[in-house]
Amino acid sequence: MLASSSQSSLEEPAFLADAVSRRFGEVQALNKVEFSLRPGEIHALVGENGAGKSTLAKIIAGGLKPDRASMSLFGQPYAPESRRDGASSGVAYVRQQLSLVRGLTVAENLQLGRPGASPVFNLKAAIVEIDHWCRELSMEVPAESLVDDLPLALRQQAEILTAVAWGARLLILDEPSSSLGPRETAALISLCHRLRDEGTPIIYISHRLPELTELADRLTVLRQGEVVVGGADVSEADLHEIAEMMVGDISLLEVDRPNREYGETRLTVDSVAVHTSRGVGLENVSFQVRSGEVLGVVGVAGNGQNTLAETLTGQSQCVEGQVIVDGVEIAGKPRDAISARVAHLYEDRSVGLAAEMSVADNALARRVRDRDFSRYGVRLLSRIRSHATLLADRFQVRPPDPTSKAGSLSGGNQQKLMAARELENNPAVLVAHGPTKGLDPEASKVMRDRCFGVAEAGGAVVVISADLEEIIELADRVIVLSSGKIVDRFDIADMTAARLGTAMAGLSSNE
Amino acid sequence: MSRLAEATFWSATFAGGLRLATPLIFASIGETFAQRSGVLNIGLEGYMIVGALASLYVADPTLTPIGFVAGGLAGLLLSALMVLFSIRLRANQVVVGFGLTILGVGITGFIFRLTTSVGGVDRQVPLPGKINIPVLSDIPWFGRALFLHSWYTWFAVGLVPVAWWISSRTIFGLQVRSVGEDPDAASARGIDVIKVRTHATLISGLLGGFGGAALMLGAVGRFQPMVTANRGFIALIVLIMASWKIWGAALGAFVFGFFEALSINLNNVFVDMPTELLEAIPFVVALAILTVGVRWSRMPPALGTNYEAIK
Amino acid sequence: MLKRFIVILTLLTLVASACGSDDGGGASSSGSSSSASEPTATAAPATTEAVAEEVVAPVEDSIKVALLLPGVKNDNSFSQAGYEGLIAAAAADGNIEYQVIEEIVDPTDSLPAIRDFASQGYDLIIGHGIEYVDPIQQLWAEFPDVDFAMAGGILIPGSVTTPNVADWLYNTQDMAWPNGVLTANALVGDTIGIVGGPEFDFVKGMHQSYRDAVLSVNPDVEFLEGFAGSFIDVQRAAEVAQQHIDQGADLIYCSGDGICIGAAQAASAAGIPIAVGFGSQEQAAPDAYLSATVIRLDGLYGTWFDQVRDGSFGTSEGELTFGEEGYAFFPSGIFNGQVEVMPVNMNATVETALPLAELQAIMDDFVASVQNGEFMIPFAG
Amino acid sequence: MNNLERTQMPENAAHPKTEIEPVKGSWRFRFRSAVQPSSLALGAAVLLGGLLLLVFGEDPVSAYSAMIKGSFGSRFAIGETLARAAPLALVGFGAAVALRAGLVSIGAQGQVMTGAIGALLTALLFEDAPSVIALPAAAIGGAVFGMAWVLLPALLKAYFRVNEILSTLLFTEFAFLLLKFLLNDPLKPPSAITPQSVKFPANASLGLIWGGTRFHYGVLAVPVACLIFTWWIRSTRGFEYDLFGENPSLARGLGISDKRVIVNSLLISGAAAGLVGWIQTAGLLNRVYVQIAAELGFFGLVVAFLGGARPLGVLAGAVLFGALQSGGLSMQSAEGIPASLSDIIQAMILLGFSVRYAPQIADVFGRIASRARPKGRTVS
Repeated sequence: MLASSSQSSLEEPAFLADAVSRRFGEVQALNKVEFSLRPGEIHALVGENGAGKSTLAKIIAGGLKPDRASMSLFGQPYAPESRRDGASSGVAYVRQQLSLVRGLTVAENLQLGRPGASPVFNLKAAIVEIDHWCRELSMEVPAESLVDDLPLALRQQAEILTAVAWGARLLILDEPSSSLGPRETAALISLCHRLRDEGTPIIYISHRLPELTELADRLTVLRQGEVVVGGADVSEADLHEIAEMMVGDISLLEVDRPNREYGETRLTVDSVAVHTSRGVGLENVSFQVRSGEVLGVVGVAGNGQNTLAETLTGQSQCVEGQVIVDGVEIAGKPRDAISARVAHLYEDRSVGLAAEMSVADNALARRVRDRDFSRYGVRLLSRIRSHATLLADRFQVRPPDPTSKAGSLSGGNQQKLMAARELENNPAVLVAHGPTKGLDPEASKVMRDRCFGVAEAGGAVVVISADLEEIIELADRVIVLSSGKIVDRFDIADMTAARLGTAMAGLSSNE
Repeated sequence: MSRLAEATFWSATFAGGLRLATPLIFASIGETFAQRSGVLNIGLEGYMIVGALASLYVADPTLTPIGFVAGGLAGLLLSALMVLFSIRLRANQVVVGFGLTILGVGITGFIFRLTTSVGGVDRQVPLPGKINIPVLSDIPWFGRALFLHSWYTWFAVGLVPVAWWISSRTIFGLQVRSVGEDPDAASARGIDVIKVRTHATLISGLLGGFGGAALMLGAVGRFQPMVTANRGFIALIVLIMASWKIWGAALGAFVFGFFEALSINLNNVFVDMPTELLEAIPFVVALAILTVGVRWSRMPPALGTNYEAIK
Repeated sequence: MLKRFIVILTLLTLVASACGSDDGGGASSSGSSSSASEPTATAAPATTEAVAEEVVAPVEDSIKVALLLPGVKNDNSFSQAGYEGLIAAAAADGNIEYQVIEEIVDPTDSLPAIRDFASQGYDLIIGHGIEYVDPIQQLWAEFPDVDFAMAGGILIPGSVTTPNVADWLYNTQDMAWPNGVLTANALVGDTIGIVGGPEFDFVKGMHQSYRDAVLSVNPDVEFLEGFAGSFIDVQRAAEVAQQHIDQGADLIYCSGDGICIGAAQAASAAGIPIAVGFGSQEQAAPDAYLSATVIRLDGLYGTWFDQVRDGSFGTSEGELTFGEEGYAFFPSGIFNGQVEVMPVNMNATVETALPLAELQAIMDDFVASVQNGEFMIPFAG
Repeated sequence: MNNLERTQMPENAAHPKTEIEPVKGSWRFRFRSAVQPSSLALGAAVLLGGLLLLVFGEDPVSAYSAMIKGSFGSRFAIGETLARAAPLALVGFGAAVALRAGLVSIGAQGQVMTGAIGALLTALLFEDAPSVIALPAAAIGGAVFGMAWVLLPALLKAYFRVNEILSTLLFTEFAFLLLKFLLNDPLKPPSAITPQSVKFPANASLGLIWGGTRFHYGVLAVPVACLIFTWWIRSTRGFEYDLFGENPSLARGLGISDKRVIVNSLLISGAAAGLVGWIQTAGLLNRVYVQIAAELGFFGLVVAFLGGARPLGVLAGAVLFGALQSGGLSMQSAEGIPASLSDIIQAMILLGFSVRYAPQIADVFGRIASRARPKGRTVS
């Protein structure tokens, strides 16, 4: 355990939170978290997905109310009622999902919703102000461009600029670098330093440890809603130890792993490059998955996982390379993937299911043209219903009422329903994207068993997940994805929490 | 053919275009506000016709501005129903828009019927005199055509920069555009989406009413059922051509007016050409602009969607 | 609670209105004139047996008449002519019960409306407009006891008149020619702007007659012509007139309808005279309006009332007869007083080539020459 | 409701906040939530209309009784209501197919016009052919011309993302101008002086089912279309289109081509509107007039919305508006109440329904239909 920074500062903390707790249903997202921020420091908040970082950030920004907390801001008691309330107290929260209105220019966004702005929008003054801050912070944000037309890094700068210009006394940056390249990240870091030097303390939320060494002054590690490292000095910390702390002590031995024989290669991904306008593309990605094998794809969300899933299921087209399933190329056509029996558990159930349609319709969506369920192009409703009932029984979907709307099922049952649709005919390849995301332990177990089941039946399974526990439990091998590239790959037996954490945090690269 | 070479032909066509565009300018600018806030306001024709009737019935021959204001208020009143049904109660915008058009046409027809009698003297206002801009209207060839118009036209033309200013140089204008672009982001920035949409829709009602009033008081002078002759729908088309820009809407309205005037005059040039062909010109232009301009045309992404504030 | 109350109330209203239908129906027809004045003369005696039955049948002399108008009854124009004709004829008759239905333009609506009247026991149904020809052609056989009067059936191929269908048509040339004579004499300058509604053949025909008339007086006149595209787009009609004025028109002739109001005002603003095809525009432009033609239908309607009473409807003598079945056709023109040239507006202040009184004298002479057969207004085709 | 709400969404729209409705519930609950608001809407509109009548010195009771008599009070009235409901239902079915796929076409108005032109031209082409050939040929002609009129907007939508609401509005204007042109000259009988076409050839005309009414054989297209629409909803392809309307991303993931869905569903809606042009010409009017489309296209779309884009819902909506229109007309002819007042009442009913419309109503009808099994008594 690292030495917690108990040395009391002479300065009054810029922000102090004491015993912050918040519960979401069953999950204790934050448990008596303490957090302090000194004036003029960058305080990194790290932890794996679901550790409670964003929850804490939202509470500080006023967007979420804690169950219990006592907070103070610059010495004053602080209990914001809303984001707006927080903003007027000087707390600016810059999210991953930016809050700039994309159809307006930067200058317009600067003034939109600005507390105390005059009702007249003075474009010149806004441009001058933006130029001022650009000079001050060494940014190059074009004031009169539509936000939509700006690259992501500039959008982020624009958002930070807006926050600073609005008079933020405290800045929260939530995973600001997750979709930035190295150059943009460097620019961001120097921007943060400048802000700090101007006297604006920053809470910086990130997975990426290497940048923290350059960036942050102190760091706090959260795990499962609790502080495991509180305010350690970054210069003194061992980052590898930190990485391990983030992941926590996972016992690999506890996993009861069925012994499987691997068969021939069923899925080949050969130096694939994909460009996409939505999110991160892929570059030179190659791997193979054999029959009976489970490949885990890990990485911080937003590093090309979506694109990978779409490429494997034929929804994205490769610019280079090819995806081959059982000798057949999936050339960017979903139909190819379906006929090659590639199954897809969507990451987002609202995409993977038609919520307004019935359970029966959802269960059959993949096989709608199947001769068994239609005659002369007419769907045989009773057969479709009994098919759904059968599947619901097999996959334990509750309630097993084929006529109720899919959207009316609980999250776990929706997931089971999606699995039922995708897995019913022993797929050749299963692309499982976050298969247990947001599920309770019992439902999670069912889903994991399903994935194993596919492997046992001779299928090749690709599990894409940010949940390390899940990866450890499921995968035989792991590849680590960062910015659309494979940065590390190893057998599960070689995996240590440190190695995984390190790879994910982008600390080292074996390739 | 020789007519085409005459300057008066073109100056008269220009002037006519501006006159015909006057009601359209009001209506399409108002609709720009509504649509940029995400409200697809098909009831524009309804706003215009109630505006036309109210302006005539309130107008005192000596004080037509009062009638003009009354026209605007009548449009505003009808648009309040759009606010109630579509924005507050979240009913389908297209259905409510049609409903309001039918309602507007019905109400005006009904009131007109009740208040007029055969053989009696109909309500009528004299058309306004032309405002002469001293030096400019004396310019040979074009002066008379371009600078000799009623105050309604001047008002419409003068409204354009004002509306542009409001739309792009006031916080309200920014708010309107932001809630049509991305209501969630706008809401995150502390904008009350419902309120802004309400205001934008009421503006479209007011300006739609003004459009009807300008048509009635500025060009027609006496009411007839359906007197607006689908100009509300034309204003909708103008807006597409304009890519939801204020200046574009004004320009689009003028283009429509110009081609309408041109088709009137070309009738004397190409005597044998069917008028329908000439009448189709502005619509063909609109389709061409719509198709070519779709690349850089930016439709408000939230147009036509209803918004429900989340607590 | 309140909700339930409203629902119940509504249902009650519906039920009540469904039950109480019969008493509500016939009683309140809008303009029944119940004056008991004696009909001036019993019309021509019955000639055929079939007709004789009908004469015996009526309990009283009162007849029910329905009039369908394509526009509103105060449109200052065609529809108003029909309405005024009915009012005047009914007042003269003294024993007519009538119902008027306006704005029936849509052919989907006109047939059921006519049928509605026929089955309600109306004796005479007048379709004041060419749009009613087809429905009447479809219905007359089904309602042999009802008499139908249509307008312009002669222009629709295949139309017939029968013992219960008569046809009426006004001569467009009679509507246009007098204005041509008048304005040719009043014109100061050499250009006349013509404003029309939709570019229909009968509108174009009127314009041709008008031009012919003007040229017969003054062969040097030039014309500008434009159309509003419909009978409702007043703004565009005004613009057409304005365009003509801007391009040098010295006088405006508007063949149309209510749309002429805009043209009249434009002429007035420009200080040039205007003459109108249908109905007066004196109110719109007291200083510029010269004259108009109107249709006077009371005489025709009076004839029909009498024919309905004595059973000679549809077959009465003295009318043109077409084809094998016999065509009961009533042309309207200046010759029979059904097209009337309105007196020249003596209050006009615009400049005219001849003084207003002189123009009036010319028109009087012209009308007299048509009525006594000296001059036959040519058909413009 | 959510489904339809989403159809309003432009491609890249922000997440709409849709109303959360209870999915499950007892029959009683469904009945309450569906019938009560709609009867309230109807009731409120009727009361307001009655008030308006009273204020202007008309007798609401006799006015409404005339309305009811004119819509259901006699054989003729019923035939009339059905003949008016038929085109609305047909347009509604077509619009519903597009709506279910997430597309709002308001161009049915223009497609009815071109459909009428197409039917007439085809019928003229087959003037000498036997009815067996001429009649279906005219129907096909109508449908093809209706489809032709939506083809370009559909392609523009599929390939260039040109908003279909606006492009179809433009095409309606074009159709109107084309119609005016054709009726003023090429298609006009030589002697006619107002725009109208020559008579529809008798060999391709649709006769009357009930003599003395206007209940013509063209109305039979509605049950046929209803069956086809029901089949469509039941069919595998219809399912794919629904899926696209409901969840485009999933549909793409399952290999459903968005271009094909967009073009085909708009073509189907165009064909339905074109058929309306055909039945109005061949069955009802026997000629093409400038007002041939009246406001069928717009009301048809409204009916599709109100009917929740489901067969029985669309049918119910069409009958409601058919009854309102024929009843409104007899309110005029029997009581001398101006057409505009019946417009006002129609508009108020429309607004009332717009708030809480459709899917629930259709649900209830569906449920009633499935529950009303014959139990030894005849159901009229």
